[in-house]
Amino acid sequence: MGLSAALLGMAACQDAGSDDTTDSAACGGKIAIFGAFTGPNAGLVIPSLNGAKLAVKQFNAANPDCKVTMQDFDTQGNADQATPIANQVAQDQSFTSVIGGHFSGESKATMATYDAAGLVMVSPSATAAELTTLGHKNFFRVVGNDDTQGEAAVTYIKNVLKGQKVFVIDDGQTYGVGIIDKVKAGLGATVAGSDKVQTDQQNFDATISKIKSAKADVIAYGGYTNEAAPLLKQARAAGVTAKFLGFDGLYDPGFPKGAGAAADGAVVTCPCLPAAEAGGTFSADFTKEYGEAPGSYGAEGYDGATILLEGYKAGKKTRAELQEWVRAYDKQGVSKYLKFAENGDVDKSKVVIWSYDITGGAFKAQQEIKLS
Amino acid sequence: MNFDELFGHLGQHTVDGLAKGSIYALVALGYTLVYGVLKLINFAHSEVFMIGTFAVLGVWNLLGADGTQGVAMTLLLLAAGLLGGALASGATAVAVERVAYRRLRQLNAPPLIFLITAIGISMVLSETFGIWQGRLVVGMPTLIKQKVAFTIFGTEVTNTQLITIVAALVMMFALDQFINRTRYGRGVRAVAQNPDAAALMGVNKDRVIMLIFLLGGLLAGAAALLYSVRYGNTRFNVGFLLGLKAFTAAVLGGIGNLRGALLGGLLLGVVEVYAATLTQSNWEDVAAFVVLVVVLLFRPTGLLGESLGRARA
Amino acid sequence: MPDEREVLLDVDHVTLRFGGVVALNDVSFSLYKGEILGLIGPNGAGKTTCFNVMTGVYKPTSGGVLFDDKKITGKKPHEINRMGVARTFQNIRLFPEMSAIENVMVGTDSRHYTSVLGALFRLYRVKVKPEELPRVNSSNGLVRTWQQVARTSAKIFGLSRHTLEERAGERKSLELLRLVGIEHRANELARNLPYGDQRRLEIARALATEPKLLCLDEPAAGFNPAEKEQLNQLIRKIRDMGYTVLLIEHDMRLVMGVTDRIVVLEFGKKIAEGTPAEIRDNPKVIAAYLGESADAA
Amino acid sequence: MTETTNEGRLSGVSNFFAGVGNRWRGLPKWQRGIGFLAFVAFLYYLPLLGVPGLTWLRTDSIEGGNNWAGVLFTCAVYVLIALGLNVVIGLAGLLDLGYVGFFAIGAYAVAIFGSTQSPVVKSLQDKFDLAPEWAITWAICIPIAIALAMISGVILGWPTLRLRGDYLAIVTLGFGEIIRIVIRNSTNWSGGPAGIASIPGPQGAPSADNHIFGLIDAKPWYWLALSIVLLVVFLVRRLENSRVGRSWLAVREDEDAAAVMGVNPFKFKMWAFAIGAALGGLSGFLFASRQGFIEPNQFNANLSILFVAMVVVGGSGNMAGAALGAVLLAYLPERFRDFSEYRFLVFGLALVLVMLLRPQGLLPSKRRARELKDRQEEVAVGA
Repeated sequence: MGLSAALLGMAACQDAGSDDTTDSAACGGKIAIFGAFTGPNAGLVIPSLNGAKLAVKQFNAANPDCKVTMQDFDTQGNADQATPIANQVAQDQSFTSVIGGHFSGESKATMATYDAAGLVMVSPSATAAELTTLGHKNFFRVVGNDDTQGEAAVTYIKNVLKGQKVFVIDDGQTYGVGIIDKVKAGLGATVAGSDKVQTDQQNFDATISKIKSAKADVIAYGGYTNEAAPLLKQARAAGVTAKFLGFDGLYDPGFPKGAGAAADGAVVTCPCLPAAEAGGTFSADFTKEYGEAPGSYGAEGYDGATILLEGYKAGKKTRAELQEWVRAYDKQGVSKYLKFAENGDVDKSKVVIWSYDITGGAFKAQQEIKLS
Repeated sequence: MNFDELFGHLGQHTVDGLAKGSIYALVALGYTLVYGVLKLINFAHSEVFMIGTFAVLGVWNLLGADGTQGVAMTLLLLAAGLLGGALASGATAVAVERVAYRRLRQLNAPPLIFLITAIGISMVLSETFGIWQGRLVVGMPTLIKQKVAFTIFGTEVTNTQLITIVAALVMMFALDQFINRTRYGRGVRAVAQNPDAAALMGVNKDRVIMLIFLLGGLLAGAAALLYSVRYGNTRFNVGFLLGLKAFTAAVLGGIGNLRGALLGGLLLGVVEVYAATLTQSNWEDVAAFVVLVVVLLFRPTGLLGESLGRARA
Repeated sequence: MPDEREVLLDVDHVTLRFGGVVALNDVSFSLYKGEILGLIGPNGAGKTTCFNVMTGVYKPTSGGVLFDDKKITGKKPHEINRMGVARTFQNIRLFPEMSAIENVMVGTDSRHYTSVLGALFRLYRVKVKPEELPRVNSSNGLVRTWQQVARTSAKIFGLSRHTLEERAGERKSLELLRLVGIEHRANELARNLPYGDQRRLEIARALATEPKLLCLDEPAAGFNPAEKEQLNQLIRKIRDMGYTVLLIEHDMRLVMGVTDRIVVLEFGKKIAEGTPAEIRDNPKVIAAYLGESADAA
Repeated sequence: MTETTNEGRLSGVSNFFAGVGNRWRGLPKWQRGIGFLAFVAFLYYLPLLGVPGLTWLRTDSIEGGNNWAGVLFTCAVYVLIALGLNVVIGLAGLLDLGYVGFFAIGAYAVAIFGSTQSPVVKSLQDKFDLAPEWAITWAICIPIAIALAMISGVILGWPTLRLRGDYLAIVTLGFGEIIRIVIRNSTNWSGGPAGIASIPGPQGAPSADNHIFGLIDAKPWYWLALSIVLLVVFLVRRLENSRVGRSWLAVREDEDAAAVMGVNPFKFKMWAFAIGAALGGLSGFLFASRQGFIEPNQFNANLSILFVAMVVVGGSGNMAGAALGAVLLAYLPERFRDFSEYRFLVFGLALVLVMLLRPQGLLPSKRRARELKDRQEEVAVGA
């Protein structure tokens, strides 16, 4: 939906840089959450939104005297559409914290704006390693970044898949390139070949030929469903039997659906916790609330919201106070132990990465990958 | 630049390219037919193709295709898919002509207006499917298990590739014969050459225009079937890139020229596969457009020159 | 006698083939400064093709055309125009959506220097004579003040070349419209002009490019006798103004009446050349025209 | 039946416009001048819009915050684009479907040379041992952006302007895609798919200390863009009413006849292309400076098509029309954000309806409108 991006993209703004006018008497506040709640990759993000909503609902039920509201903003995962939202939220002083972005591009595009407005960002799923190196002090994420996921993938390929000849493919986008570069570096000489596909590509003959020529036994793919599903399907049809490893971008019910039987046996890694492993009653609550198990980043969305909610509970009201609160947070969450490093990344020792395999068109948690 | 890979399996890449190009060629025919007669780029044709793929999918789902059926059932599914796809695409193409273009033709609007209208129609169609079918890739049942049909000089030609190329050639030949040998075809050529004179000679221009939209749509439907068999996926915006390439192919071969569309489509497919092999797959579009520019520099009206009227040449 | 005069245009053994068809076959003739030369021949004899070769639309297969002792074959149409060749079209080709005066101004523009930068920034200033300064004549005080400012600034800084050229072009265009007799229609769109006026406008537009040679392609087509007489006068007037005229025309009375010499083409070949009186009695010409009229009958 | 009534209504609207237009032209020059100044003043006032009855124009979707000035900025940038494309399509009659390429070049010019995070600036810092805050100043990036866009316009135009209209369309479309893909695929100078952040504005790299051209308040940005638009309107008007404008029209109407009358068609087409490219580059430059972050996905082929639609819907050949088209196509989707998922369906439908009911565009240029009318008459006579 480039056109939509184009149309909506360039707007941004504020009217008056008025002072912080939050009512100092009442406890509570307003959270903005933004991400790709519609669009092709919404399947990856909706669980996180639902997780956050669940947290807010539970919080408000438990604390009737400390009302927190959360408003969601759809970006379709598009940097262009995230900026105008950032501008509105930044100048609406009733918003005192932000959950998001869910993708790396939209996070990168809006970071400076939120930073200028002093708003803290807690991201449940933006994983590009670069995000925490840009010098913005307001950005925190409750997931491991692509570097850690890349490392985990390398470990997994070496130890579990026992890949000797690995063929790496990315989709030429920020996310895919970042993670594949890390995998390539980690694997070194076992990388037998590589290719870059592009968004909306339909025919993968050339890529498949390259895979065949490389006699690969493992394919690692960094990217999203729209290209991965047809690629895998065509590769299997062409008789490629190499094991297929994807990353959290493919941890989306649409992927096995799009690839059909070809997806069976494919593995994806994700710095997100399987529902059953989540701490407390989260998984059960989530299932009760939405009628399905929390998919990708459900627990992370819940955690992100919880960090902020506890801040409100502790009487933090201004943007600055909440930012400090998040920086100092140090507590067990449902997805992992939550404590942030100086740059806003979750403490590396606390990062949790799991592998999931696809059988019969559904994801099944396989094992936790320990970072070596 | 991976020359070893390219020349090591040159035959393989060429066959891949030809199979890819066959689908471009079939879609390109739709552009070329309309352009040849109306001098109009029918930008909505990509959506005609897209609707064909969804029709094929719908028909298969209706008949319960799951990839495990026997030979007879497979043939039936293919036939039903062809029928469904061609009918849906043909009907869409004709409807687009009726709704969007006829009135503009009556107003004798300049070409730019047609272009914007076509873009609007194209948006309406693809957005409708985006809302209805979701924006994620939709898998289709695998009808024909891909197998190596035969091997020549170490080049493996798979059954689906063979079907695609042969079917495309057959349809191309049939269309060529239709345009050049039949009474209807004569009408098309007459209108293409000189619409006013043709009208004076008693050719019903509106009928002819309807006919070419229908023909283009039918071929797009056939392309949709081949696409579905070979790739087994579709999406609401599947037509955009493919349509763009098909149009490029039509211009490359000489727009308005049926054989040009074939040549352009095949050439484009091969160029893309070669380029993707030599470098990486995300350069193939650049290669396609660069070839287009270079060809137009030396042959400003495409490889075979334009003219539906003189398709015989 | 003709040899003493200066040759303006020299068509030298020009041959033009389209595929297998020979449109012009070894045609040669010369045109002298200040004369009116008629180019006649039956339909399809190659007259307009000959024009097209002279104005750069076609490139001859062999042979060449010299204009003012310079080779013009192979040059682009606009370059040939700048060298001093202007023409009208048999099937009128005005710019239909531009007004009459704008059409003529496109012609005057070919002698102007202002281009994009000049029009945009107008930095190239030219001193102007006092009588050419902008006038102060409005009764409205506000406008008057503005006019005064404009006049003072023109006095001090001069006017831009763009402005001067626009004015000169406008003035000259009006003069030419007056010459051809359609001054009163200056602001009408070309496409709305009556047929005869469109033909006249074409002549004005061609003259606006300040040609040394004016080529008229059947300017009298579709005219009634009175209009033809006017045209006759106009062509003479144009010649008297110092232009050389090459005239393609079907109407024998007009051609015989107005031209100094005539060249006759048939089937792409020159079959005769001479004064109107000589041509009238030339048996080949008579045969060609009789043949044609016999066909036509 | 409904169709006729719609048509009737629309032609009523157009009669209204025509009436207003005629009356306007009938006014004395000085009154028109004052009217124009008042309109300009209103445009400058627009971001503060609070007049009761007009506030529904604003696009505030949440309480307390708004992006009204931001939307206005978008509109202004789109108007700039439409003005540039109008020179190419409306005046010179060249169908350019790759205009986004120039937009991208302008945007990337300021990103690549002006951002401290761009690979090019970084390597320059390394090479010449400069401070990590060093980058080329915003103001110097302006001529760089315009010049780069213009040069690429000439490079594209040189071989392709000899082609006929429809071929030009596909070649330019390809050009736009090539620019985007090359930027996306090359990481060593363009930042690749990750894009480039920290693009400077008039006050330097984006930071919370930029009080005028900051990240949040868009009003100064809008005023800047509006001023540039007015300047461009003034300059393009100068071109229109000069030898150049006449030559463009002549070439558009009858290229061969124009050539025989001494107009060098190639030269003037090239100028149209270069001017269009320069304006595209300038608007891309503004867009990127305001945005602070750009990535290649923002510059895909759909955008080019949207640009052409702006010009054609508004009225090709007429600056006011093209500007109106740009404002509408930038503003309406923002105003009706609530349609969300259906927005582009509605947008497509609107495009089709406008074209079917009012093919000459909303504010047609006088010339174009007459041409269309006459053609209709021709058909009526022929039938």
